[in-house]
Amino acid sequence: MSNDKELRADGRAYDELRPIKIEAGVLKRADGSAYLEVGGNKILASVYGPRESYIRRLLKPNTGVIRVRYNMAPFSVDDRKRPGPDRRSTEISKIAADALRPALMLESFPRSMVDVSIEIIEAEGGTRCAGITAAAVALADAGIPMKDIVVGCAAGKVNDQIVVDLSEKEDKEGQADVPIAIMPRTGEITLLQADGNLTEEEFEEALDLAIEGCKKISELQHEALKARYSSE
Amino acid sequence: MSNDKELRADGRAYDELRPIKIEAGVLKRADGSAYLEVGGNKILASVYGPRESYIRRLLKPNTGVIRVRYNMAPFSVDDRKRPGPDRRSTEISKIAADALRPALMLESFPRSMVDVSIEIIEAEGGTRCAGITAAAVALADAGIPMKDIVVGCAAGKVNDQIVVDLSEKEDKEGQADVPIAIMPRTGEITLLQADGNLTEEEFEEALDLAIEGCKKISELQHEALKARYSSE
Amino acid sequence: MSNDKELRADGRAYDELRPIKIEAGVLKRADGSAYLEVGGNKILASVYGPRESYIRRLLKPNTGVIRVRYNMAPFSVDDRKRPGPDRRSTEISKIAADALRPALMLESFPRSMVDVSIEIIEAEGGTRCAGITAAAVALADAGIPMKDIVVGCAAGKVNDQIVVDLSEKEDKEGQADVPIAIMPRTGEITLLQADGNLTEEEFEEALDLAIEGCKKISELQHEALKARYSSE
Amino acid sequence: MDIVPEITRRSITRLINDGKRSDGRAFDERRDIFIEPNVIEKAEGSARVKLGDTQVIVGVKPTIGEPFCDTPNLGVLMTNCELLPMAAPGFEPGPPSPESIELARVVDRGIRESELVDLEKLCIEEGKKVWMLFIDLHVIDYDGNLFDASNLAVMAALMNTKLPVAEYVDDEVVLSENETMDLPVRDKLALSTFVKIGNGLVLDPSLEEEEILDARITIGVTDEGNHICSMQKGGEAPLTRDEILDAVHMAFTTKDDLLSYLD
Amino acid sequence: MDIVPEITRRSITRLINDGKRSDGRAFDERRDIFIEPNVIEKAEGSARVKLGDTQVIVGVKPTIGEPFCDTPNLGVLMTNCELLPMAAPGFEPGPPSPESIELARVVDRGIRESELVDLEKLCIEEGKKVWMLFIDLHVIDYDGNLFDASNLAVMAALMNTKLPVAEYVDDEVVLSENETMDLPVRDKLALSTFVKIGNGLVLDPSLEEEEILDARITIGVTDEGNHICSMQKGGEAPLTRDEILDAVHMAFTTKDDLLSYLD
Amino acid sequence: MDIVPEITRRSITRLINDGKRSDGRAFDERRDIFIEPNVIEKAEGSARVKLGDTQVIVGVKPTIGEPFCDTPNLGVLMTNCELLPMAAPGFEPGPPSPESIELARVVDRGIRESELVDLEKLCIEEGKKVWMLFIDLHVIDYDGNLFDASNLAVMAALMNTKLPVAEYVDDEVVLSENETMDLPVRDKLALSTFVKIGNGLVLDPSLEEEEILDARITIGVTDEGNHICSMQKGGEAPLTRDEILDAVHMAFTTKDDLLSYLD
Repeated sequence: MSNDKELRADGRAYDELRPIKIEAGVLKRADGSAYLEVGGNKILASVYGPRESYIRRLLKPNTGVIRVRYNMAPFSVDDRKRPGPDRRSTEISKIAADALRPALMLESFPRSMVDVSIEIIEAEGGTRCAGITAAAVALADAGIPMKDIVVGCAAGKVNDQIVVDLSEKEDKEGQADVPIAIMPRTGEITLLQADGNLTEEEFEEALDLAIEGCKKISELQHEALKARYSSE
Repeated sequence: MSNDKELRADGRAYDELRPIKIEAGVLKRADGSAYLEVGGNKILASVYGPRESYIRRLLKPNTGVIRVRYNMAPFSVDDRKRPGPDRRSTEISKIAADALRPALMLESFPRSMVDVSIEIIEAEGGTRCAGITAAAVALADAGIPMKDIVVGCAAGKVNDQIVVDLSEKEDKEGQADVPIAIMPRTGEITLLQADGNLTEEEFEEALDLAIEGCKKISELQHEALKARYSSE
Repeated sequence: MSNDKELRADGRAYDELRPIKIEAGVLKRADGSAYLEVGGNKILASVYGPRESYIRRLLKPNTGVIRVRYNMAPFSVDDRKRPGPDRRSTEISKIAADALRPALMLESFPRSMVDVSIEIIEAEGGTRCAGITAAAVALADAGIPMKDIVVGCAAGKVNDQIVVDLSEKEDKEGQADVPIAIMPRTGEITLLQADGNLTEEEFEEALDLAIEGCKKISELQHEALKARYSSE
Repeated sequence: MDIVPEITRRSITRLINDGKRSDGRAFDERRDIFIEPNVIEKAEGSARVKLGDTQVIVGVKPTIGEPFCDTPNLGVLMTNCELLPMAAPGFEPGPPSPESIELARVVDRGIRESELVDLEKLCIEEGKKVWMLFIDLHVIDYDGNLFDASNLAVMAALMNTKLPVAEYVDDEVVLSENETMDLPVRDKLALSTFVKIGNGLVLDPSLEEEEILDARITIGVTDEGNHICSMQKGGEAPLTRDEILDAVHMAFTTKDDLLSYLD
Repeated sequence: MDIVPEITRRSITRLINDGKRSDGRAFDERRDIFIEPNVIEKAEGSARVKLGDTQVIVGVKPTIGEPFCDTPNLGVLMTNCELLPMAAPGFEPGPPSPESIELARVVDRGIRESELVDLEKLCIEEGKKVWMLFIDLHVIDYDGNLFDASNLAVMAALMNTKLPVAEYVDDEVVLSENETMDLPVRDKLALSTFVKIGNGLVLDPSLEEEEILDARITIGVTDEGNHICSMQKGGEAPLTRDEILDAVHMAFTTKDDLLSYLD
Repeated sequence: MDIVPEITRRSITRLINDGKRSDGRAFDERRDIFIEPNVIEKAEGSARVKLGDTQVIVGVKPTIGEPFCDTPNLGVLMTNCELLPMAAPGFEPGPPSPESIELARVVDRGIRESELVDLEKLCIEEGKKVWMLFIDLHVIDYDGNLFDASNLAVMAALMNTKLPVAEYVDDEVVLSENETMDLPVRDKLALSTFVKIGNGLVLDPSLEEEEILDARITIGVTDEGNHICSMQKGGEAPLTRDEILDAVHMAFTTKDDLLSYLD
């Protein structure tokens, strides 16, 4: 079925990712940081911690916790976005924390907090997956103990075709979007959403395509971290 | 003077209450709860506590405290109400706490809090009195030690007549409204407001009529609690 | 250069202050207070402390801290101002605290707070300087240990002339405004802002004129405090 | 609020049970009243009131807006209250406390229910434009009984409020530059607050009395109308029917004296 | 949320690993469902739903507004959710929590992506006026699985929603006083939530199960369309590809039974 | 902010009293400056600035709105600043802190008082429609001296801002789809921040220096105008008259070098 797929509006094949660039260690103050570009997206991620927090009710006696703040810059989209959290960013912050958490080994840091910021400097479709991908690199850059480096990618349906890594235009005009994140070593899924219109079979196809996309991006994460270590 | 009073717009006599239905123990999670319908009002009340609270400044070293939250559902009124507290509900929450407090025996619960919620699911005039009535049943259902079960009812002036338990229409078109709450055993008054236009004599008449109304409703509270205990 | 200056729109000479009235100890509850009128400005200042505060993160282990709240009454300006802090008042509160702090000797009050309120009852140009002047009197009235009584005054450029203590009209139509505060004993400057358009020479002239203005107002502060002590 | 030593509570209560108040006043006697009208030049109406050492400033600012759908020919009054941090050690900056909201709403209900302002005369063009008045209550020194002090200040401010004469011409409101009209105030409201301490009901509680009150009752009575138009009970203790009727009666008998300060 | 004794966690997990649930249900079995439509007379649409002891009330209120620039011929739906303090000991009053926002957005996405409301029929005059519907979700008793309970209540409320017939005449909207139209609902959405505990994936988690969940997955499937239209994973543990596909399959097989409650 | 070991404070102060800075710079020497213009394709103007390791991104987004009543023929600038939690361990999410508001207002006053943007050219139709520009300052790495870094980024962003050509036709604004105009920037502002440590006044403080500053002074000087147009003192210590005049003088002498980075 996927043998005779057509090229997409931007010339990509159905299973072709947009160009990606990842750089680790781009900020001075943060304990860890990363910069990621994919298509027209420009994303910064930072990590502070594990550290104490004055928000005691968030802490846990037997493990460290992760807090994620996903935020879009006012100038990151066509119509200026009002600063501060909205309902969308609150939801994404919550599921991004769930997506990153399974890879972290925070048991040795009880009553401490790892603060992750995902800052969307410019948005062009797929910011939540790209943000999680960047945040995972920043977590590694910060030296947080992890069993894997989480990576995110979406697949979806555009013009009745299942394709990977939707652009902003494809996301807007397409029929479905399935953003996921995985732990690439085991292939286990840590983030999964879907919206649109998919048959059971189409969903399975999309899921597998997104997993493949994640695996490709995972390699770029590791290269960015290698470059960071070798530059030190 | 009250011998030749006319029937009201909805056919009630001057001293006739709207139909009332009270049920205790309607929620699973809450420590105590009650559901009340009077006229077109639909009201839920719940109680949690006595329990600890992280809002330390509200607690007292020598007694338990009560906190009341009166809230109207967005769909409870003709024009959708914006969610969250407004000035009116903040004031009613405050005076409802004052109205319920005198009956509570919280001396054995220092540094603890009793949380009462009054949720107006549908509003049709007289929600504060009905809410207090429901909350008192929920407090009893929660087993909070009380010397009496507070009960609320309003009287007012409509078409120059003093009448009990104003409907929404009477409240809007009427000349005065006097909502009260009492502890029925002693007849002492724990809530009193008035607005409108009353002579000294009319006020006295309204006060007495409201007290009579309270006493009738008090019986229904006790029946509801009896039904609750026997069903257990 | 300043010998042949013209009289200003309100008839004042370039170095002439508006009429000022200062009174210390005007409120009962506050630990210290002052009332100040200058031109059409009417300003109240109050002081509470040094005292404990539940906002622990503001306190310091080795010294007392000062917190200032500058606020304009809704009715203090031509178009009603919405109650509550805005960006302008937040900034003025911050720099007013910096302006008053150097004179305070709070080392003997660790982990305590001095709360200063500057309430603009009516505004007619130069409220930040006048507010600081009033607050310093209130601090003295409260008996806070101080090495000096801070005093504020502005100078500016109007019709190409450097003048002292701009009125509201001059501030609006003028070319520059330089509000300052000093510790009069040493002449050191604790507040300095500027906006408008000044050459290096004009700035120096304005600075010196504002310093002179401060010194004149300083005398009135001392008189107000003397009157307060003698009345006790 | 503040914690009062038990000994103060006892001594004040004992005095009241003996028919005396700690400051020597009779049960139905108010503290000294001082009213300074027109204190804010930039406000269209204003007053400062001292009731004992309690001080309140009120400013009235008008604006032009659209009437509510269900009252197209009536002007609008909005009452707002700030318990300034300067007024008492326990008043914190921030969003209005329940106490501040209750105060504003009780004062507001008094004005509204007494219909003392003729809102029809604040209509500029029916269904289009009306005067909207912001009544801002600024509490600067809290020494007890904010209700009565605030109401007095609002009365005084409304009585000296002047609005520019407004005309509706070609779908726009034109304001006269020199002609003004007095705010149409056609009645006055006397607000009287009593607290119950021990066996006594005392008028115009001082701070000391408020800090130990069992119950509080505030009663609004109109001057011309001679009617009760608002009432509010507060405090954690109940009141008997007869205590309430006594308070109501005292509100009527002390009304004229109170309102004489507004002449 | 609440802390669950380790012993409860172990016993529930052991049961599930043995193919059993603590309340005796099959893995793909829901709790009792009770739907009461039209519970709020003042709302244009409403329903109360009990799913086990979880209770949700939904009210639908319409208003007339301007369409968004990019969809000038479509009505607007807005979904809001209140996790009322009465519903659970840990629900605090205040601004909506992330949990409450997630719930509202997942329910909202289901309605929106399934296109079950024909938004074109909510257009009164293209580019000028459209119906805007507030769908308010009131959670009153939280005993597990708010997603499915809320979606059911929204479905039931939308299906009984009636709007006044609206006409656009001379730049104004005129509402008929007696004629109404049914909300154009052209499909239904089945929302199915599973949690993973131990080795098992169970449908419609009870509170007890939710409190110890490793991972959660919610799947929205349309009735007519027979399509997946929304999905949301939650929880701090991952899911395998096969677990997800199993859950999706169960969402399809249990759909008809769930939606039969809406007939 | 952070607490600095007393020993660091002493050693930095001792160095400065000896005429040296810990990073070897001269007292009137800035750190390395790097400006990357046009970093955000979706913004009409943008720049990223590194000043030492301090990093700021600025984006300019225009919208069309109504002018203020008292300036019917002038466009509007609005400056907003976010001290992002990523920029420093002490920056918390939430409403803007006083520090963030001060930064935004000082930068804003510089632009406004220097009149470097010709606001009249942002008028589309007098009294009806004007361009409103949001200038959003995003602080992503805080290593000292946010004032000067932010101002540089704003200058660079304004200088590359392009607006669509706008016409006012039949009561509506029509935007050209391909024609743009440069934002009318007619001057440049050099903002110079000094801190006093010990006996010295040093330009462009590093984080280390800011953490132990006694007093801070920021001075804005226009390029063409060669005028002082803004000034802001900070910090808990006073400055003498002569220190201020020295700082002002240094602001003039170092201006050209600073502004050369904008060419």
